[in-house]
Amino acid sequence: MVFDHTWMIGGPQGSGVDTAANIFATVCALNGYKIFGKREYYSNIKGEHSYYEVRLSNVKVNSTTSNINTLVGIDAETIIRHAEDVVSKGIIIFNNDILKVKIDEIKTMDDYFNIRLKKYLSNKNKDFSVHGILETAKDRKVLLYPISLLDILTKIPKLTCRNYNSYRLLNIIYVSLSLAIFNVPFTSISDVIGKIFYSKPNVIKHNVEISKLAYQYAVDNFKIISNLKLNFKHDMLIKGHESIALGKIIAGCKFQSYYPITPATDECLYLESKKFINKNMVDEVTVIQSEDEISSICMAIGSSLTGVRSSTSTSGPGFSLMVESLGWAGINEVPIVITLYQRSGPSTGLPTRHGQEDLLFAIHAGHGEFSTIVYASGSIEECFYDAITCFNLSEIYQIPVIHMVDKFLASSIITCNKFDLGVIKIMRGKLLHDVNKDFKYKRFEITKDGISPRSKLGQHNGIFWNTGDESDEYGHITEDPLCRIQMMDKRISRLDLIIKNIPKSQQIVLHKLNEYCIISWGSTAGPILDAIKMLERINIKVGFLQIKLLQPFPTEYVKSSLCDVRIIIDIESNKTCQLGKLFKQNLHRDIDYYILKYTGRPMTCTEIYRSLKNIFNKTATKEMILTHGK
Amino acid sequence: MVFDHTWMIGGPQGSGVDTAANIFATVCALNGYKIFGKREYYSNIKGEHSYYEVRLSNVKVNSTTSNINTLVGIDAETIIRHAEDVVSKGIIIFNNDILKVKIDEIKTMDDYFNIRLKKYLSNKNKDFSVHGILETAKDRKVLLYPISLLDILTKIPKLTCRNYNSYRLLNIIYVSLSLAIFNVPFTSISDVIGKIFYSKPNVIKHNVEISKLAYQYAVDNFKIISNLKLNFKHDMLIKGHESIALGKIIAGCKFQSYYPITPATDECLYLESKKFINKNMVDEVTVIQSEDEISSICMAIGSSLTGVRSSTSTSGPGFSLMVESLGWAGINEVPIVITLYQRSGPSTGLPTRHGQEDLLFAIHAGHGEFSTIVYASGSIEECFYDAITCFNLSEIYQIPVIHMVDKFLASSIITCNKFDLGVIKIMRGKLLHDVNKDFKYKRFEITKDGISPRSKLGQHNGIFWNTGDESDEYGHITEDPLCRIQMMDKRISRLDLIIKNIPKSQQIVLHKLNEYCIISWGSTAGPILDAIKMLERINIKVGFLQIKLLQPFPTEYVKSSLCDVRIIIDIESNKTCQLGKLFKQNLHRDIDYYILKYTGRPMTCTEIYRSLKNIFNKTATKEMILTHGK
Amino acid sequence: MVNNFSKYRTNTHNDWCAGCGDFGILNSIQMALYDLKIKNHETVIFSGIGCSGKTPHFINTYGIHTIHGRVLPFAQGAKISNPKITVIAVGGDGDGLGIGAGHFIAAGRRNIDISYIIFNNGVYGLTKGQPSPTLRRGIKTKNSIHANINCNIDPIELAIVSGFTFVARGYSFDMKHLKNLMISSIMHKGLSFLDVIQPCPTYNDMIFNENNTGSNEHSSQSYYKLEDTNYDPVINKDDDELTQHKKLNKIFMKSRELGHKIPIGVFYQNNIIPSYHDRLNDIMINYDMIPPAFSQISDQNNNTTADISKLLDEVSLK
Amino acid sequence: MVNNFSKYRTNTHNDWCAGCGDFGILNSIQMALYDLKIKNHETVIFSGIGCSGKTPHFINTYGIHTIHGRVLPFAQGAKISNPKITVIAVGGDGDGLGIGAGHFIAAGRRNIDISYIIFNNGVYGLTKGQPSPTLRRGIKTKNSIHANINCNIDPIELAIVSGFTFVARGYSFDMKHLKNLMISSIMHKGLSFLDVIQPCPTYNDMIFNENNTGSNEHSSQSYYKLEDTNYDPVINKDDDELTQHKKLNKIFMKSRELGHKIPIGVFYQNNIIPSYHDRLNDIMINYDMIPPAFSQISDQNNNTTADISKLLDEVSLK
Ligand SMILES: Cc1ncc(C[n+]2csc(CCOP(=O)(O)OP(=O)(O)O)c2C)c(N)n1
Ligand SMILES: Cc1ncc(C[n+]2csc(CCOP(=O)(O)OP(=O)(O)O)c2C)c(N)n1
Ligand code: SF4
Ligand code: SF4
Ligand SMILES: [Mg+2]
Ligand SMILES: [Mg+2]
Repeated sequence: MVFDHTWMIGGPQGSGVDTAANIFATVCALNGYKIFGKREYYSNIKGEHSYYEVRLSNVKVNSTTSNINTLVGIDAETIIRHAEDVVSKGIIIFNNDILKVKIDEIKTMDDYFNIRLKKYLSNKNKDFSVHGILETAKDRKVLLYPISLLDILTKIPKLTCRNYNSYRLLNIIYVSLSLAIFNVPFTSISDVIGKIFYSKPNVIKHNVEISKLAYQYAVDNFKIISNLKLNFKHDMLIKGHESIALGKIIAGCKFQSYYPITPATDECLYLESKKFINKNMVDEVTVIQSEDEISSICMAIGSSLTGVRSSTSTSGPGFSLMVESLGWAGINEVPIVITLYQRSGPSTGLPTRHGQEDLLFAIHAGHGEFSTIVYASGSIEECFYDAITCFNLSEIYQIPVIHMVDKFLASSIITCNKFDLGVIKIMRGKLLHDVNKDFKYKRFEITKDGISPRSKLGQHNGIFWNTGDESDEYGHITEDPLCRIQMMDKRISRLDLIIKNIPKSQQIVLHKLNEYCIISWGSTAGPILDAIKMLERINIKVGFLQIKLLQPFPTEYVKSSLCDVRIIIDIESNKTCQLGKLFKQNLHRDIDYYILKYTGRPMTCTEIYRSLKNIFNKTATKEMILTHGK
Repeated sequence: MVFDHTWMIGGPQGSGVDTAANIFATVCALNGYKIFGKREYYSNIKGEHSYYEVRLSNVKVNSTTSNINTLVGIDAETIIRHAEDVVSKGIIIFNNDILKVKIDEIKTMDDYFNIRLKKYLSNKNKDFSVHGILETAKDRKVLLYPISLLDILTKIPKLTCRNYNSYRLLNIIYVSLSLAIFNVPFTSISDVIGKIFYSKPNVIKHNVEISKLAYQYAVDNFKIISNLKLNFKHDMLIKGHESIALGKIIAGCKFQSYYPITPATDECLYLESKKFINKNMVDEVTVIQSEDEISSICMAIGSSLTGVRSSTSTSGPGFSLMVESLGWAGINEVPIVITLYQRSGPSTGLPTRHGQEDLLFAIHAGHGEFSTIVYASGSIEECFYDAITCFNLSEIYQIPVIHMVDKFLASSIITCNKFDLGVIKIMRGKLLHDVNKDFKYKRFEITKDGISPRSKLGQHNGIFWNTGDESDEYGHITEDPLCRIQMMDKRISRLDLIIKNIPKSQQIVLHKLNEYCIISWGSTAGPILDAIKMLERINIKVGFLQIKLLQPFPTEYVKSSLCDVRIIIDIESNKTCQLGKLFKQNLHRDIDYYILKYTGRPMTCTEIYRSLKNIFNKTATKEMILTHGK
Repeated sequence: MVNNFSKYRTNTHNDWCAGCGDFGILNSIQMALYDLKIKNHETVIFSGIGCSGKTPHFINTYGIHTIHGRVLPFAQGAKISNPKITVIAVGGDGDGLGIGAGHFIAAGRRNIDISYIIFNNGVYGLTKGQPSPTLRRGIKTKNSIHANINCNIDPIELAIVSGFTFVARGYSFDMKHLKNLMISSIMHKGLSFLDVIQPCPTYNDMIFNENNTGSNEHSSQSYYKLEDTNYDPVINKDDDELTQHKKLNKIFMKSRELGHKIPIGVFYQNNIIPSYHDRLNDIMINYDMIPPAFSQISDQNNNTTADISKLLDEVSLK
Repeated sequence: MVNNFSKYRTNTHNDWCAGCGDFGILNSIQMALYDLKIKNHETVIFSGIGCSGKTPHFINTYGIHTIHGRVLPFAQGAKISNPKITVIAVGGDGDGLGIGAGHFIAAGRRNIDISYIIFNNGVYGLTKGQPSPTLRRGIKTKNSIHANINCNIDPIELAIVSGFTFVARGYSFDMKHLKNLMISSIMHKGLSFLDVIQPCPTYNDMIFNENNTGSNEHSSQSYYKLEDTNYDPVINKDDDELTQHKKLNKIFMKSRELGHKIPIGVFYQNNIIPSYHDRLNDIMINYDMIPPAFSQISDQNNNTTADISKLLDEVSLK
């Protein structure tokens, strides 16, 4: 039997929601659950509503659902916003204090939300109050677990460490209460607390004490949800931004420049803080915080010219600033990897929210015509391997690579197998480690395959010139029209080479094929895969083609894969069906249905499942716009 | 009978090639010839080869050909580079001094060119020398008109104005020689000289004297080419950048920011230098040279917020820097016009050369999804009217408009009718001149047509907020998912409105329809139209659909226009068939032939004519790459 | 006093952290507007991106929250086009002196009549506390992995070198003083710069720590007021070249003063350098009379009012 | 002398205008490289866009002609990655102080061991003579419609304020002097700045006109050499804080000196502020020993040499 339980904790930004969820997820993973977790937060430092969903299962899960099984509210706002999503027989854990809170007085709630809520409650004949909300939940057979924080807090021995943020207390309490109802052994909680605060023994002690009190409180007062004894042994519990960073390290990336921007910063800080081993020496990535994103990409290019694998990470606004320099890298055939963490645009948009809105921009970024690779990862695990692939492609084809990821991937967490380092190769293409001194070296030599041997700054006999102008084989400026054609052809021709040479499995993941087939790209693969599984349970089969190589577009391979497919369904987190456009451009074939979402919240498998079911039931419209999420 | 004569003058940058050609064109135009002129030059201030073609005809011409009828070489390099293109019975005018010049010693010649030239000459069994080149010309029955500059110069009375650049002397001499063989009255030459140097009487006197000497020299020594007496009365002889500037002035553009960049600067300097009349007051455009293109667009946006029609002009590299701010204008529904003078990319590319390489970039410019209009002009006349259209569209739809022009349009010259000011309307859409104080003004009010009344900074009762974040109707930040959908829908929905409301004739110019039909955009329309006329003369008929509105794409209108078309031929000045991609994306229909050019030199009608003929003769390949031009 | 300036407030929820210095700056702006009796609709607050960037949403005037680092170009475009509006530009130190530093210098060269306020907290607040260009080398902020590797730049010096004609420093918790600086800066005809020391309790509370008092009240003791000394920041119309030069040398020295107390107040005010408005008016015939925003461009029939006949003559063949 | 440094020359045709000051700078660079006996392949010349931007194509070392305004970021990325190469960055005044001004300031804060040379001609040469940020207000260059509307910034002052640790000015036609400045700037461990007055006969020959001589020879009389005076530009390791401060005040005053003769030579040299290299080495364990360009990333079987087992432990469930 499939166990599938979504636990959500919410509270104001800065109240430790993140830490709580991490403890919860780690403890559950240690106890054998498969995990998928996801974080949502405002563009704010302290006070706005944030929440974290952790989905537990005994089968692999790759997304969140639209439902909550256990809702934990650090504050009233969490209950107000999310109670509606708690399923029948689900649980709401809250401090009974919040019954006093007046919704109108919560400054962080959007007017829009309040208006909708009022309507919702009045339709149900309930008060516009926390009480009214909890009543509707109760009507739906949701179990209410009010707690008396005071009761627990008064039992806590005098605070041992001064200045200890009291919110942090609350999150430990809530997470311990929750874990108790999952019947996990207390030792696994105290172990994780010990691991997280390993450098602060006082904090550990204190937290463990509190945790124990809360755990006991739950054992005494609440019913147990799950008695599952799971024997899975997961290797890792990892977040997307960590996965990418680890991929970069393995790939041999030695230089990363960046300018702070959500959600790319986390990866950079990770890289900056980690030391690892290279030939028995402690090694690090040189991470440079630059003055802006223009500088970030230019520094990365400068670094690459010295033969270093270099990279920069950013999101939309930063990428917008990089496109001029991207063209320079293009014309000079410089390998660099730009990790593009998409978020909701346009402009500043919803800066801490998810989106897949930059595909066509990435493909066409920069004036003039030059080659780039645009490559998209669909899961946290893929992020690791793809980061390495991106560096290899970049050096083999001497081409900038844009690695498309997004906020959803960056800040989600998943249990998975240990990365398989055995399959990884470092392919440096035509990088020269020494240069034949008998020939005058030509950086842009015309060769049969259109790719020239690559020297690097500082190398003996390998002197070259680069310029943003059109150039001759040495890299000196030329305006000769026929040389121009030669050089343009040389640069653009590698797109064909790429399609020809990249293993098909790296171009597309052909999850399934069927008369009805989904096409998608990037992180939306997660909820799609889960939705497909849900459909299988009701005996509906649907195919899924996840396109990873988006530029150059693997037209022939897609075409041949889809030749027997009758209905094509494009699923993307954007409004303008960007993959759909690319598909139509290359296949000259229309798309039958679109499932789109652009609220800044990732799709849930539930939403996709329902939309797909509508397609099969012939109740679907051509475009289905998803809205779930707070 | 059609008279069609291409006169070309060439010489080092800084030698007055431009002035000479302007005098030549003006005098010929005054004598009734229809003119099309085009300038080519290196990215250099002094010394590199530049040339100017002026095509004269008795019917309208919109492009240059691949042939030269009269070649005038201020220096040897001009002869070396262009003699090959002079037609049988054409003329080469040169100073006999140049016979002494050794080709290998000309530093400004590309190695590539020399290698090709050597091969060409040795194939013809000629010396690699000016002499050898002239011999091959002679073999082709080209008439050689060597002159003795010394003979003419010695006749010149003592120079009256000191420091007078001697090159300027040469160009006056060459242009006067040329005009003499066209049998134009000398008075029309002296009139034009008088007009050009109107502020410097000494210079006029001196130039007229020299001109007279040269004129007489030609009358004495050369045969007359044309005795045409043409009665056309052209209204104007105008360049593309002037046409756009005048359009902006008429449109009421009052603010233009820019950062110097070829080929956009000329328009800005024109705007800055001109004064005109508004309500009997001398009026001007406020033109600001900013510190970079980011600042240019931001200043233009800031200006627009005050209710001013504002604009910035740039080319590829500058536009690349603007895309982040473009998104801000998009999300805030700010009307601005960006005039994008395309040139050859990528990166710095061929910065003084032509290209149509920025279409897909312009359409997808900027992260996230927002609406823009991308509008392309196909001729110098269109530039004027379209500039005005762009401002109207921008204000009506509260949307940034990218007006695509290019180097070819910017620096070409044409004879045409006076602009028809009667057809012009200034449409400001929902701009408010006063605001009803009884309602709280909402800048982003949800309205039926998706467009909100627009206040402006400083206006009473019209206070609003703007932010790059997603916002509510007032313009305050919101992260509410449903409000987000409303706002995204509002902004994107206007693309449909635009397609619905813009007159079809402003979307597409349906020049002709036929079983074989060309699609194209922008300035390539000129040589296409001329090529079609040439084909008509041999009884081949081909249709031509010039797409002006490229974003939003007028899919239905294009589709219905082409429904009976069997063969579609895409003609563009780029390598990657950008319009073709757009076409396929929207029509799901393949393109049969591509005629492309990406040498930085505009297409000639001759090249297109030949390629089209090949299509009809079934000797064409799917992609034909054009190469003409030095 | 609380309600005096309520007409400059909006109902928008303010989500800055408790104790953030930004509150003091916000209040000072509102108080200055109130004191100056500037009409709401004739004022525009432009901002960059960052915690500080949210400021305009809390002020009941036109409010333009732009993009990261570009607040000055936006503000200048608006002010040139409509010289009648009072333009205040605000933003973070990262915004103005990191990504936006190029615009800072260019703005100085123009001297457009705008007041620019930098919320100087030494960190990139909204992206969680990375060092900003004003943070001194060697200082480790709360959220960073190691001590700051870059040297800082001094906004006051940079502003003077760039050509700002009014340069002052304030402290966000000394609101009365700050308000007065704002009033002077708004009154000044030309480009004003206000460097406001703004503690960020979340990521960079070093200003408090320096005195180890932990309280805002006391930390204002780390400052002294220039106006309480006999320092003369003003360069006057009647100062000859040599006097100007000498004064400027002193001003520079002041901006680089050593010592445990930080000077706040006006460092520099130049009344000689003409504003951009005057300069434009020198080269344009009617800029002052009909600046862009006041030009009428069409008549009631939507016909253009521009008359280009003279320009058409130039390209006409006659 | 002509042939001494020919090994630093390429055959690329140089298309600068006759009489352009750029020639003097180009020659000085080549002479300096020759004098320093720096190996061709261990030198990289980075450049921006402009007439000046073409420089690397004429020098037989690695030459990276980047994009407009970004020469410093490119150069810094390369130098951080391979500290062994000698990095010279060159570019126009528009390039470095207009569009690139933000990078100029940021580079100063880092103090990476690079020599940066600005070809200061007061105009945007390659786009035909628009005023650049160093052109004084009121000056009308040959190709402009009206006198320059913006004030200029002084590169020397800006460099000092930004944190450059070696700041000097040269004159393009005094090549011997300029060569020596270049040698010192290359030898200096840290970020050097050379402001080179570079007449542009085509668009801005004011430097000649000022003396009304019309000849290069004579115009060098408008300059005097700081080393010929008793001016002390150096801040030494053993200078205490107060001495440093006093010296810096004098240096500032020198950079702002009034007078008819323009000082050339070294304005400022700071031997105390650590280079970025040293700073990186402080926070990274082996930066000096294995900087990025010398890290081996794979073995002969193309396997990675990075060992992330400790990092994997952190995310492992055990
Ligand atoms: C182009 C771009 N890059 C990066 C960001 C991300 N970003 C948002 S706020 C911020 C820094 C804000 O720091 P500061 O300007 O000092 O303002 P504060 O938050 O401290 O008030 C950054 C880098 C962005 N919005 N745009
Ligand atoms: C982003 C961008 N904007 C504009 C240009 C056009 N451009 C080419 S050279 C140049 C100015 C060069 O002036 P400067 O840097 O002073 O160099 P100089 O030619 O005087 O040596 C400009 C603006 C460009 N290449 N890139
Ligand atoms: S992070 Fe700092 S600057 Fe931002 S609101 Fe909080 S205290 Fe203020
Ligand atoms: S334009 Fe000026 S800077 Fe450029 S090459 Fe000519 S003289 Fe030199
Ligand atoms: Mg800050
Ligand atoms: Mg310059």
